[in-house]
Amino acid sequence: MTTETPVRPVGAPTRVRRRRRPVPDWVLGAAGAVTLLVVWDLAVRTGAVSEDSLPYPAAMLARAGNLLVDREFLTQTGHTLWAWFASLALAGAVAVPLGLLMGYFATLYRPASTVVHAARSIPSTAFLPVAILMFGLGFQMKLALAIYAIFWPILLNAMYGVRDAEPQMLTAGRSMGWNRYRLLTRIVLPSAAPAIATGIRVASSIALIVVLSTELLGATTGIGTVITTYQQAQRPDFVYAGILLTGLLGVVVYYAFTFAERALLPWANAQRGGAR
Amino acid sequence: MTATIGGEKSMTSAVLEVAGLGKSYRSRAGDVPAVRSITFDVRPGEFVSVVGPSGCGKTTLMMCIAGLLPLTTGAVTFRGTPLDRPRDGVAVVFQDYSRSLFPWLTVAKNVALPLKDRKVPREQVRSRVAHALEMVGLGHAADLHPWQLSGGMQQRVAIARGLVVEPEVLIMDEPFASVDAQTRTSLEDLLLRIWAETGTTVLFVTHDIDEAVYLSDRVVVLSQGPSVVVADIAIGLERPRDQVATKQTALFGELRGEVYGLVMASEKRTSLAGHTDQG
Amino acid sequence: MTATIGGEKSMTSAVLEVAGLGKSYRSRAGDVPAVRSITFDVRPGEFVSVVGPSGCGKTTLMMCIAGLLPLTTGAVTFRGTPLDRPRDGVAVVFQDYSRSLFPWLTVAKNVALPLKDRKVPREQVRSRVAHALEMVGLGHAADLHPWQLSGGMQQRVAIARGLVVEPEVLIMDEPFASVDAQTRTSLEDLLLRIWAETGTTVLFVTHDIDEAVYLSDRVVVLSQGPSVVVADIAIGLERPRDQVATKQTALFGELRGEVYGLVMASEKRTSLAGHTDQG
Amino acid sequence: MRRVLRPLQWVWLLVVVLLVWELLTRTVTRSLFVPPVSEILRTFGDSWFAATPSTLFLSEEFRTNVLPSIGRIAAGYAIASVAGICGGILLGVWRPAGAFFNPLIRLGMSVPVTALLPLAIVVFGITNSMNVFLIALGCLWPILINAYDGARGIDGTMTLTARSMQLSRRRYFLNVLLPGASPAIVAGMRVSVGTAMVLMVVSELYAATSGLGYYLTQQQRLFRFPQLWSAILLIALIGILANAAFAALERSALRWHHAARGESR
Amino acid sequence: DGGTDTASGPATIKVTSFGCEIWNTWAEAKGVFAKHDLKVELVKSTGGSAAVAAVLSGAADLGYVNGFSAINAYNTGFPIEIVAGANTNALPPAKPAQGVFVGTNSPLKTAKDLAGKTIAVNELNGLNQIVTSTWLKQNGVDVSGVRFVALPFSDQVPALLSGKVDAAQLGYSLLGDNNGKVRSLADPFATAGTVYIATYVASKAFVAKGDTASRFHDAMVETMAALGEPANTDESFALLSACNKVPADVLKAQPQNALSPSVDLTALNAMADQMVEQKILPKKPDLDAFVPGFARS
Ligand SMILES: Nc1ncnc2c1ncn2[C@@H]1O[C@H](COP(=O)(O)OP(=O)(O)OP(=O)(O)O)[C@@H](O)[C@H]1O
Ligand SMILES: Nc1ncnc2c1ncn2[C@@H]1O[C@H](COP(=O)(O)OP(=O)(O)OP(=O)(O)O)[C@@H](O)[C@H]1O
Ligand SMILES: O=C([O-])O
Ligand SMILES: [Mg+2]
Ligand SMILES: [Mg+2]
Repeated sequence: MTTETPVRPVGAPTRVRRRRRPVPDWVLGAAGAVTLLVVWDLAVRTGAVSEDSLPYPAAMLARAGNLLVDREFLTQTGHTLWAWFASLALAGAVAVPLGLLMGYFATLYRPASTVVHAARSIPSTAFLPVAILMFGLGFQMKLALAIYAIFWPILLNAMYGVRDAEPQMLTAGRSMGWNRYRLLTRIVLPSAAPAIATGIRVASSIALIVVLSTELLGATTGIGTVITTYQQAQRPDFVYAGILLTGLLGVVVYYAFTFAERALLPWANAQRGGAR
Repeated sequence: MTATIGGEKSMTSAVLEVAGLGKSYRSRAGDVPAVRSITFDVRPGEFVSVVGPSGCGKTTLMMCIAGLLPLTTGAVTFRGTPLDRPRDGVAVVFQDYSRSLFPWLTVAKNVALPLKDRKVPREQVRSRVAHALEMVGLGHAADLHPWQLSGGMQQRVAIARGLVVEPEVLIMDEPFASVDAQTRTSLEDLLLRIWAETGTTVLFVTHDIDEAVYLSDRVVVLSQGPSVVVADIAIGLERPRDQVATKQTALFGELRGEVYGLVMASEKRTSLAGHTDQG
Repeated sequence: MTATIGGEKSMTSAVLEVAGLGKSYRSRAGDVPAVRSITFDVRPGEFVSVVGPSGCGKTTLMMCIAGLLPLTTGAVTFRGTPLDRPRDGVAVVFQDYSRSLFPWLTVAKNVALPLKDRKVPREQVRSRVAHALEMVGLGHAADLHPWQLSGGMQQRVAIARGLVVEPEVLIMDEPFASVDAQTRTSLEDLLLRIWAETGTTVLFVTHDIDEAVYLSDRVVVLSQGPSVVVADIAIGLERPRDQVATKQTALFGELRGEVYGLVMASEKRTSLAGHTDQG
Repeated sequence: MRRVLRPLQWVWLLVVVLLVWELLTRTVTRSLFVPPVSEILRTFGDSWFAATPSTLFLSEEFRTNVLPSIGRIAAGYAIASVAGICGGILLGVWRPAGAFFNPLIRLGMSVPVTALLPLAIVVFGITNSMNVFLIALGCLWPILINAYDGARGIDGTMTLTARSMQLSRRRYFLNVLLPGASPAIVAGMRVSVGTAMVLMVVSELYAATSGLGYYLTQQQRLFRFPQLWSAILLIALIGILANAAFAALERSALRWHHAARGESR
Repeated sequence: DGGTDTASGPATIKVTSFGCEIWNTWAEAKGVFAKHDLKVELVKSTGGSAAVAAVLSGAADLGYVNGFSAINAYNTGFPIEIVAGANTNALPPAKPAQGVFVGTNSPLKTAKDLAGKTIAVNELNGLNQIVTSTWLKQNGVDVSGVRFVALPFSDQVPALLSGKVDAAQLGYSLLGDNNGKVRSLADPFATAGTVYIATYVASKAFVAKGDTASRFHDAMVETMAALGEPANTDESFALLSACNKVPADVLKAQPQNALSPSVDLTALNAMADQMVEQKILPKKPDLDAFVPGFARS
């Protein structure tokens, strides 16, 4: 290391320098997307896949445009997002403080991790049949399954985040005469924050996928139901337009979280995260 | 050149007295002694270095002196009162800057931390932080985060955090071990300048014998662990010191050789024999 | 004491010739020159150190010489042939042992790695690895993993890995910067011993002027980056050298002062002025 | 005494939770949908096990529904692992390819695999391949992304070291890239164990004639709640076993990683 | 929740729905519900067991449930009653509304050809599987060798056309525009006697409380009678078309199931017998308490 050469954040990719000026990433990415569409088009055109099951990409894109200005579709998107947001908020509000407690108090950590690992081993979908019977096909059922699916990752990340707090920092805090409460709020919480954020980011993707899956498998509102409706109407162009838009929604959510994390927790990149 | 073997006790005007300090760690296998019995004292405004073989208990000793670890035997007194928990007049700077600064706080906020619970008026906090940063030459970096700084700059922030409470005693545990040789040279001179300016007492742990001799009024040499004091050597080099001129003097060479010999002798195995720590 | 400013070219028996080496990095803002024009050569069996201000391009220079980076201008020749890619007779030891050893391989396997694609018979691989480990005093640690070793031991493994290919030139980029002062002293002496035993040519980058003077036959001083050679200083200290005796000689002090002066002068800003990197 | 108490430290809360469940379902809230634990356990024994040594004490139900599910998970997971590891490392070290596929991968991960059930049925029919495909597709993304990050995160000094040693491509892949990326890869594979379980169930809810998901649906249609819960319990046990096996594998295979990071466990 | 007779205004009840049931559309548009002092709120549900759950959990007052699921739930011990019948199978001489479909060019011709084949149904052990199994048995086919596969109705024809299943049992109305690509081997419902394809169930508590349940039954009787009038056919299909967006003439061309608002206990018992025979029920339950007096025919 050099005297005053800035420290490279841990984990930042070290780029291999090349002689030629590289093609920008976004150009390559766009080329990738276009290539997929072309291959897809050819697959349908040559009859490799029947048009009844897979539409032409052009048709799908056109339908995606229609859906984006379709009031019904937007309303259902609202339902999906509301269930997603509510599950995230509720699970986060309970799992984060609980995880902090369980990580901070060694006596709680052991018995609680057994319960958590047992509970998280049950895929939330296994509860779908029971959940439908217990909560019906509406909002509650979606919420229950999504919360079940994301509660554990958030909890575990909060637990691990607390336990990964740097002992040297705690010593530094103690040298300034801080008590347990101050150590918790001033050191443990901020050092766990990146891990918690990772947990919530991961959970946000899981929640969206679970909500959409319950909609596809039975729930009565949301984007998923629009897709099943078009499925029943034998309109694969709309079906795949819907799938494309849900995928894009997921991408948007992912980047929104990544962006928020960078803005709110700028040190997370410099520090080793607690992601698992 | 005066060397008092065993570190005999002298004046009563000591700011810090370490008397028969012993420390064992508890482990499954039983108690493991890290420090056997250490006695020495530090007079106000003195710059004292502690050197000794690797693993001999220097860090343990510093933690005990700072009130961060309970002693097994003996006592540490700070201006006459026992030091059994962290005290206001004592500040600590740790070796690993990347682990002792808080990455979520700016440089200025890191430095302001020790003032937080002391009811210092906000305006005064600001000026003291600014002054501490000025002293270490980081006035311009107040609003950056630690991870935006180089290693040397981060260690200077840690020093500023130690200075901001205007401590009577500044304890530094191998503060320059993780920075490169050139940066270390600058930090050494910076530290000497600040020490001269503030009149703070400094207790300094290092592996580097040149560094210990160059900086100190006295060098305390510890034995292989569980450690005792092997020698307490007064460093009669003139001040202000200079990286080239001081190190070219014959006295420097002699003192350096003496400490080197004591450390090597107290080290039963050389570090080349190598110990492994598995798992 | 002989100092030839500008590093003038001498005998043709050089094992390594660096002629007008220049290197610019491409970046978004345009080309950034790191090394302007460097000329020097290294004779067989010589121990040459390169020192210079931080960021002046020492690492860049070493990478170019090792054939790991393409040059922008100039040429490097190794025994008369251009060195434009890694060659068999040249081995490199990097500064950060924790990053250049593979933690998933045992010590022996780490050391054996460079022999792997060279069609060396298995029996010979085993004996050469054993010999290399013996040389660095780690014969007993063959089956341990790097993370079971202390820092100094890890760096010795890296040196053994450099030696196992029996290189004509061993390039070392600040190999001892990450180990503590005491371990460094031992490693320096170990390196000198091996160098004397094997007759390998060593090209050694360091920040530590004492180290450069203590180890070398010649010290090449670079200017602030984009760098040129400021001075090429012959180190006339007697061999074998000794950590205490050699460093107590007047010549050592003079040479040390001279190199120190050159480095400081070539450094436009002191390292305390500090630059920051945001984002 | 210590030896008895140590495991207790870990499990007492789980036992308390189950007891509370038992008490609540027996007294306060006799839910139609949630039977007492004791009843679930009794049904669990009856449903999955039999007194026939010739079938390894597994019931007919176990052999027709559980074994196929486990087979599908294993196959899907194996395919995802091989494709994800190779693909991820390739994309990680070959920057243009990484950039080329990046948007597609982001989109792919965000599409709920459930939505592709109809397409899978059309392509693969009502076959094991259909379930395996969906499981493999769902598990692919975490492994691929992690292998990609792992390969890109390999220390520059290691890469340079390898280059200076003139390692062959094959050796570079096997001795540097693969082990270097393995902590990240294993993290991805671990996440995928959960995903595989989720998709095993989902892909068997429709268009299957055997499997645990199929069994769950059947029991739901017939309002057989003890059976339904005993299937959920079995799925949980499979999940716990898979996770435990993984943790053990990780502990031995990645010992260097944890030790190098100075972790105690 | 729901089913409360407020002093002013009609009782609001929540009724589960699959989508657009022609009688709901008609009763709403023609004010039949209002006439019986009811305000109906439709709650979507996709399956029989879910509708039963909705009724039991109070998410709905009336569940639209196929007859077999209803019997099954009753047999499980759930406190439910059938308050109205809905559609029953179209028996000869009416045009068959259901079929066991194969591709137009399929070599399969008769029930016998289905031995050992794969047949798609919408749910396992559901109505369609039970009826199809009974039909296969009647034709001497060993049902244990037939593979039934649950597929959503929408996926059945694509699966059939791409050869992933050999046959699919569904209603003509669910074929979409694939009428020309498939042919029916037979209507398995034609020989099944009267089968309650759907019924409305309510919790015992709901039936016991006031007369809302019986008023709903009456509204169904009146509505279904009106729908039976040939004079109303055009109008009813126009209304349905507005709901499900399928052109009215397409709807009209599709064979329809019969409507039976009152429950024939004999037919219900015959259904239970089939379930016992197919080992879905261990033994036949006593169905007497299952249908309150006002709902019987
Ligand atoms: N990959 C790179 N891309 C762009 N610039 C670079 C790159 N590597 C180094 N540089 C720049 O080139 C100059 C020389 O860097 P180099 O690492 O060679 O210096 P150095 O003398 O080894 O420094 P130190 O003493 O700190 O090790 C520096 O200004 C550095 O910022
Ligand atoms: N928390 C602990 N529990 C048990 N033993 C410990 C603990 N901390 C340190 N030790 C042991 O106590 C002895 C002294 O350790 P200490 O870190 O104080 O030495 P040191 O002189 O600071 O070493 P170094 O020069 O490597 O910094 C060592 O043998 C060490 O293994
Ligand atoms: O096991 C999981 O819940 O991911
Ligand atoms: Mg220490
Ligand atoms: Mg360098």
